[in-house]
Amino acid sequence: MEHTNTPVGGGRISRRTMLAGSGLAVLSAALLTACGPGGSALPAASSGGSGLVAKAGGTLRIARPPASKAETLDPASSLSAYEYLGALYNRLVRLDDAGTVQPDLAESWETSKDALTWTFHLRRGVTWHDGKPFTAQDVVHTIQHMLDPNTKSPQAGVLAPFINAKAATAKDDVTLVVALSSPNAEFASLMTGYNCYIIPNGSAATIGQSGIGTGPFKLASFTAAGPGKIVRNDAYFGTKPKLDAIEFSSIPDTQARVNALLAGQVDLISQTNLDYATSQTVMASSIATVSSVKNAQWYTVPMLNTSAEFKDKRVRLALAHAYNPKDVMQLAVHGSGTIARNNPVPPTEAYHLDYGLDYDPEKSKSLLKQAGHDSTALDIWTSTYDSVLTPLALALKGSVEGSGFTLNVKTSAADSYYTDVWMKKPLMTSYWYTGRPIDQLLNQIFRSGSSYNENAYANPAFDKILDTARATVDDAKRKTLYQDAQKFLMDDGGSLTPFFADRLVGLSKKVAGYKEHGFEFDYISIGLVA
Amino acid sequence: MFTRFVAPRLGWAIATIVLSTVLVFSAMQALPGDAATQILGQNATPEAVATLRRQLGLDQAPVARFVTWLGHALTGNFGTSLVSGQAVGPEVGRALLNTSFLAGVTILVGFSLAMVLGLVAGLFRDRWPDALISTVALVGMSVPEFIVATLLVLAFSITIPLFPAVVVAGQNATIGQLLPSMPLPALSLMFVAAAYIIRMMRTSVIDVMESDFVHTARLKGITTGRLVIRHVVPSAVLPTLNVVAMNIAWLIGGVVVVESIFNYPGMGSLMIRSVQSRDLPTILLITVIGAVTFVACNLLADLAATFLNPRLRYPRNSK
Amino acid sequence: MTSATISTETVQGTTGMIRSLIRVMRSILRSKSATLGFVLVILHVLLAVLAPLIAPGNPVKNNPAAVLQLPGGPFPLGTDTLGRDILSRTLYGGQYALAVSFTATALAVLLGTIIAGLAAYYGGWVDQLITRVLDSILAVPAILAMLVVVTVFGSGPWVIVLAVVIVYTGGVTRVVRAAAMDVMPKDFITAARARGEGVVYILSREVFPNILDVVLVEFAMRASWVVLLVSSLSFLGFGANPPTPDWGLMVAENRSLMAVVPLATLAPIVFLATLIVGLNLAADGLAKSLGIDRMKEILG
Amino acid sequence: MTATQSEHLAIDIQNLDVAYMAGTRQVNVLQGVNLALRPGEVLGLVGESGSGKSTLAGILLASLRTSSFIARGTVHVAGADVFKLKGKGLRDFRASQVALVPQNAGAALTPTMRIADQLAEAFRSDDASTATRAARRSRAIELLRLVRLPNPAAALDKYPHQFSGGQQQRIGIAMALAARPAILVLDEPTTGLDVVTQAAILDTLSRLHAELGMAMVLVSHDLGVIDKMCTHVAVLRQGKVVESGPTKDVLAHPSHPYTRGLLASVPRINAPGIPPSLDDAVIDAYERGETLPAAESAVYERTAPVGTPPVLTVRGLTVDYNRKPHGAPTVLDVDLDVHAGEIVALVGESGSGKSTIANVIAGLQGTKAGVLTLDGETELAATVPRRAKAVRRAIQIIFQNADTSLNPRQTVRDAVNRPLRLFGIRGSSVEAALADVDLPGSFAQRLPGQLSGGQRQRVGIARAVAAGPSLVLADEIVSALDVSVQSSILRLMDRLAREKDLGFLFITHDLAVVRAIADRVVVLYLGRIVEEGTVDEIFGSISHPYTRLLLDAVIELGDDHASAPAPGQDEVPDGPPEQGCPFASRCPLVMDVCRTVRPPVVPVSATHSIRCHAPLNNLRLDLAESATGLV
Repeated sequence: MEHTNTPVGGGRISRRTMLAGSGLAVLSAALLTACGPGGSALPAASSGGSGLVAKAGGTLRIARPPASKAETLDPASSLSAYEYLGALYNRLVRLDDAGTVQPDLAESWETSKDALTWTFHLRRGVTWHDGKPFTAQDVVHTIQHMLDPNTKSPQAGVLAPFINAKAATAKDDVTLVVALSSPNAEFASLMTGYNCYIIPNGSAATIGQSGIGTGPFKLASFTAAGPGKIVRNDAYFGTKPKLDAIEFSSIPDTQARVNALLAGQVDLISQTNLDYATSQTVMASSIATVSSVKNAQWYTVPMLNTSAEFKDKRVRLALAHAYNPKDVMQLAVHGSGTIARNNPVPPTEAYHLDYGLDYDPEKSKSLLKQAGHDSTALDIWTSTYDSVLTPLALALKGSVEGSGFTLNVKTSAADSYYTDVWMKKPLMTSYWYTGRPIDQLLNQIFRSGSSYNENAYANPAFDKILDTARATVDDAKRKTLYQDAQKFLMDDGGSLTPFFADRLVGLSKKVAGYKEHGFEFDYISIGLVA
Repeated sequence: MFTRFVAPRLGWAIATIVLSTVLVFSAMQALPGDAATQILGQNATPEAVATLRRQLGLDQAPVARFVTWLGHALTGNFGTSLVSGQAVGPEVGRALLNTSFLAGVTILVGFSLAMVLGLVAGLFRDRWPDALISTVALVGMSVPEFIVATLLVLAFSITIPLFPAVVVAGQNATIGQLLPSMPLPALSLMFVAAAYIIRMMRTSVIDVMESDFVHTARLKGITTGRLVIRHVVPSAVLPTLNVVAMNIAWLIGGVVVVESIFNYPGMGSLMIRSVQSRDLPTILLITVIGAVTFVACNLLADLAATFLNPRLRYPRNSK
Repeated sequence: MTSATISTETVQGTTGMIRSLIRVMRSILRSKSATLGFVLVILHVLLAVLAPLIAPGNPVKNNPAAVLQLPGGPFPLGTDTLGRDILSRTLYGGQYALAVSFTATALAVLLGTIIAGLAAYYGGWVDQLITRVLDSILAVPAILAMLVVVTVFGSGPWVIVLAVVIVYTGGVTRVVRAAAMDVMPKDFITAARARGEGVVYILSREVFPNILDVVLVEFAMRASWVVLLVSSLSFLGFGANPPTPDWGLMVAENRSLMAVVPLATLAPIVFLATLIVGLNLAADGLAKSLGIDRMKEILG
Repeated sequence: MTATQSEHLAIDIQNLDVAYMAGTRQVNVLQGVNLALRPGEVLGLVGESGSGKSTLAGILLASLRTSSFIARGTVHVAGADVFKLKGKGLRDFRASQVALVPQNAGAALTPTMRIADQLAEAFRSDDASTATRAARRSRAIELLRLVRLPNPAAALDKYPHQFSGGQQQRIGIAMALAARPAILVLDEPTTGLDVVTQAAILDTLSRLHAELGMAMVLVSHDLGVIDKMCTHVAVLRQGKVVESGPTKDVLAHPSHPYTRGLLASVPRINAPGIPPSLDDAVIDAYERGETLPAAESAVYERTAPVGTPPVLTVRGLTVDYNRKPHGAPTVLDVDLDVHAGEIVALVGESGSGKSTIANVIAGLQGTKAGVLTLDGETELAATVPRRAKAVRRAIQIIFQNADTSLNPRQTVRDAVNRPLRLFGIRGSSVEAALADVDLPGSFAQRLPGQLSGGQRQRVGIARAVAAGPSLVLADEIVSALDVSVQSSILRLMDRLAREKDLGFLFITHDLAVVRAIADRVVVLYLGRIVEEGTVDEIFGSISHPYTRLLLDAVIELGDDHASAPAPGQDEVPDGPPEQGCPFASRCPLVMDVCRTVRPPVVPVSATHSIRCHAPLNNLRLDLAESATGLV
């Protein structure tokens, strides 16, 4: 299975099910559950994973979803092997689960008043896996590599507007200075992206295979779309990981991954949001369980603003008011999530604004009337790409009945969904991982002309707010600006987001200390139960 | 022998293979998007696509591309994967090897068993052994593979953990690594394929049992054992060979369902991945292999029939 | 020959066909297994057609208030994850599978029969050519062909029909051609040729009536495969669009809800299985009562 | 008769009923059959198809068609009550006491086993003389020599299909003899073989009987064969033995009208004319104890038309299938005339190319050279599509096998009506056409399956005649029919020829039939004409050696059965020689010139010509015999 889109880059980790594969899921899951006790209680696990403490040592086996034959260990690449990155490399800074920026290779950083010049003070005594010392030059090289057009890094799109290849300079071995071409007070947070892992100076050409980083694990073996292994890095500067090693195997078919877990062949299924029913199956088993990552999945229904159907703001708003989110969330994910009120920023996010467009059939009807339709019939596209997309579409279809809207569900092959439907069909279901820095979220997905702008939303006024926000160094002021942006976006009918869903992760009962949020996976504390 | 059987058919065989690749190639041209768009995905800005297309040589005319491909293919060079940028030969070779291994086990164990069952069913026509075997065959024909495979996983790797549920070792797994996880996929394939072999064997056994020469032989007062082994089986096996051949072709040509259920690194999985990434060179090579197998299996079936059937082996010294 | 004669011939041709059909039907009733098979199939057809009358509820109506209900009360078989009545969906479920499968099979068999007839009639290089082209289609792994067709044209009933026709016509042609080849040398064909009859007359009046039995068996047999295939496809996300009630789709939708509402998966499976077994039995019995060797049919 | 007596009887069958159940009704295949046969005697079972004679033969090996069963009576063979035998007892009985020579050895020999193995299987396990492999081999060779199979040693390692029909039959006989059975059962052993081969095989059989002296049961529909081979005969009709006794008595003084009818209906080569056909009504009446006068009792002698115009003239016809790159043409330089109302017989063994010629005339087979002219004016285009409707109408075909000549899915009406409509024939109707062939109009509604063989053949004729042709190609149209039906069809042919001035090209291998119906005869060998003349001339005293061979090979009721072809003469070469006389390889009078030079056409009379190098005198019957010692 290839990533037809740059999944992680889009924050959408490809879980394409193959033509035959996808379906196969079918019975197995069914029958598997049949054998277990079952029951429809929601997963009890919290984002803290099983409360147990991990023992030192042991090897964890992780099953990975379909990967491209062309996948690489180069963090900047759109085809980077996501699971390896956090274990092999470090970034300058990382995000904690509250969405605030934390030190990593940079111990501290500051920005000038005009938010144009950033200075990072780097950690001392850090060595690469090959023993060489870590210096500011490495970071300079990394940034140049990231911005190099040939790298085709998704992060380049995020950074390019305000930074160029020459922007970063090493003041000394432990001091990095970045001069932005336009002010950005959120620069630090934008360096938390998982494409921003730091690679050794001059390694651009080789990093894809060598995987030499500063991280808690060293590369033992790696095959694209195949099995691989990493072992503990005893020279790691931070807390040493519990595990001796992690073995990765690539299992394209979702159901096969689940089977592997249930058969005790793997300990954890990464990047796989189990659908409600499968989670039931897993929980029914004696050796595996389910852990849920709160609000990790952002389910959204892009309305192509450039399309005849949605070029009128009132129609977009009408649709946003036409459905009952409670019903939709209940039907689509059995209530395991948080109603979003069409706000693309999750409530757990520090910059979240408690505002939204709520269910209001009358308002919807009148808006539609003003737009000049008594009723309108639309096709809503979906796919087996993600297990929630189709239920979501069906739930919406049902929920808008009686309003002015009639939705006809159309399915597309999973493999061509993000090439033939996404950004092409007026109305479709889509999803992202949450955990992006607010600035990246709003710029990447809603700014005019961004390559991820799936609503084709374009409003200079909105872009203006974002620019001002970036230029605003005062945190409090900046926060209100980003919140204004959210409100503006919603009132402009820029986003249709019914709910954020918890990600249901299947893992073995032998696993302890599992923690995950956004794009952050805790490789340090995860281990096997004593 | 060669001139009379192989040579003339070989020409047709090659024609058939080339024709099939033409069909697939032209069909692929109709696919929405191409390797470039698939690789770039959401980064597929027009410029990016254009550059990548040029890099991949996708900008030339289809016909030209096919001709060049054919030219190289004939010299054994099947090009490089549009996705991984590596020669497709080795990768497909691996997949073929793994698939053949699975197929081999299935054929050796399953098909021979099926023939015996078919023989028994035919000999005990319309009595309980026949009823039993035929029913099994009927079920085998009526139940989709994925149900069979899923049931097996449920039973023998999850409820009773006897065998692995999936193959965790990847493409380059050694036979040693594959062997432990072989039983379940092989069983699933046997169940489906055996059904037809059983039925074919049964039918032809019944035919032969009703033939004059079996009647005459019986009237010679020979024992049933000898009757079956010397007089019935040799003639009964002949038509069955074709069904066997078809099934072998099917086993090699990509048993997608079973392979994906067990995450088996074979042709089927590779095929799907390649179609989805529009990796034309890989697809074409897979097609070639599929076609070659199909043609070769039928050819071999004919030859085997020839070998087993004196009528063809020793043509009457006349027209 | 003049169009007038052609038309009268075809008329006569059909009367001949009808006569043979009656004969066939008689012979079927003589065979237990065939009768059982046909009863199953007819039953399924009736259920599918009468679903609107007998189904207790609306098969596509979501009901957030009654999600995943266990059997009982207004929902004899319970409800699915969107609160839809499983019994209603199952009863409606045959419509898509039956309609698509039978259209596809009919087309494949019709096309195959005509091609086969022409191949057998003209023989020589025409026959060679047809055989070769079909062989090359057969030589492409069926699943690959399917994949490509479905990826090219997307989902939807007609795409499935097309895919099936592409994948199965070759096989049908092989079989029917073999049967036609047996008839061609018969003296009554020679007589017709010597009279200077045209291809239309010879095929429609002399050949087809005599291979009708083979064609019928072929139809029943392929149908069983096609139903299987079509259901698998729509359960893989091609073919039926949700919320269309369709067995394959239902299995896909409710695959892992066994623990919660087992019947949501079991009911469609049982319906599907009985239909396929029915078709298989019908084909078997038909073949037996017509004295056709069904396995050899598969070979062609 | 008591069990003790049955001890020293080879076969002792007492009031035997064999039946099968049709629903709840019991249908008797055999009824009240009583037969006894002493060791060394030869019993002939004669009867027409469906008379139960083959069932009876099977009984002797304790073999019944599944679904049929012994309803009454006992069967003792070689002292054993065969239907009491089970398992090993039955196997030993079959392995030692009684052996069967099946009708079609081609199908009866296992295709996948070498001759040696099949023979070895048949040896008795208790027989010390075949204990060792070497011994078995030599015994096998001995057997094959016994049945006069050429080159026995080599034959052992061959497979059945590598032999000609006649040779396969010989092997079948050898296999039956392998166990030195007390009783040999032969089921139509020579049906489907050419006359010459048949004669040779029968000759071998009677020699074998003389040497080994086992009891034999010979099933045949051919009274000539019975007369030649059997000491005793039993005549079967509808499952009953209507008459039995010593062959000479029964054939000389038949007491039952069926036997009489049967004997009367056999055409003879030494007596011209169409014999009366057997009238079932008379026999059924006799069975009921009444008497009816036979419809036709006299032999009918046909007279050839004189001075009628030619409907077909063939000149220099040559056909080459190009099977072999440089083989001689299948048909070479054939000239042929058929006049209105004339019946011309084209005679030859299988492979003589007679059907090829018919196909060419019908436009179904291309030619290499030659001119075909219809009604003396229109030259025939090579193939049907290029022939005018009128031409296609003028030439019609009647086929040998009535079963395949009619479309089983079409009613008689459809079949007969088609030519009427296609050729737009006015003033005729299906009923009229059926009336022409003595079938009631009511038959129009029937499907072929609902007709008897004879009736089907009549419909076939009706379909041909309905088109109002001037020439009819009749390909072996009576050879598949029972002799009783034969003559009625022959009479029909004659009547149509006279009333409708139809020219018939009558293709056949059966000389007796030729004698009965033909006006002129063309003898064909390997696609070359060897002799032609009026029927009397062909059957007269001067003949081509090949014609002579055919005539001698015919086994005629009541002749001395002395002559038989010399060993090897029954083997037809695979194809015509590149040069010289096609018959050279088998000709008793062969000279060196025959192998190199094409024989000249020697006119014997204005109408009679022979193609042979030998001087006419050597071809005269009396001289020829002394010269060649064919006796």
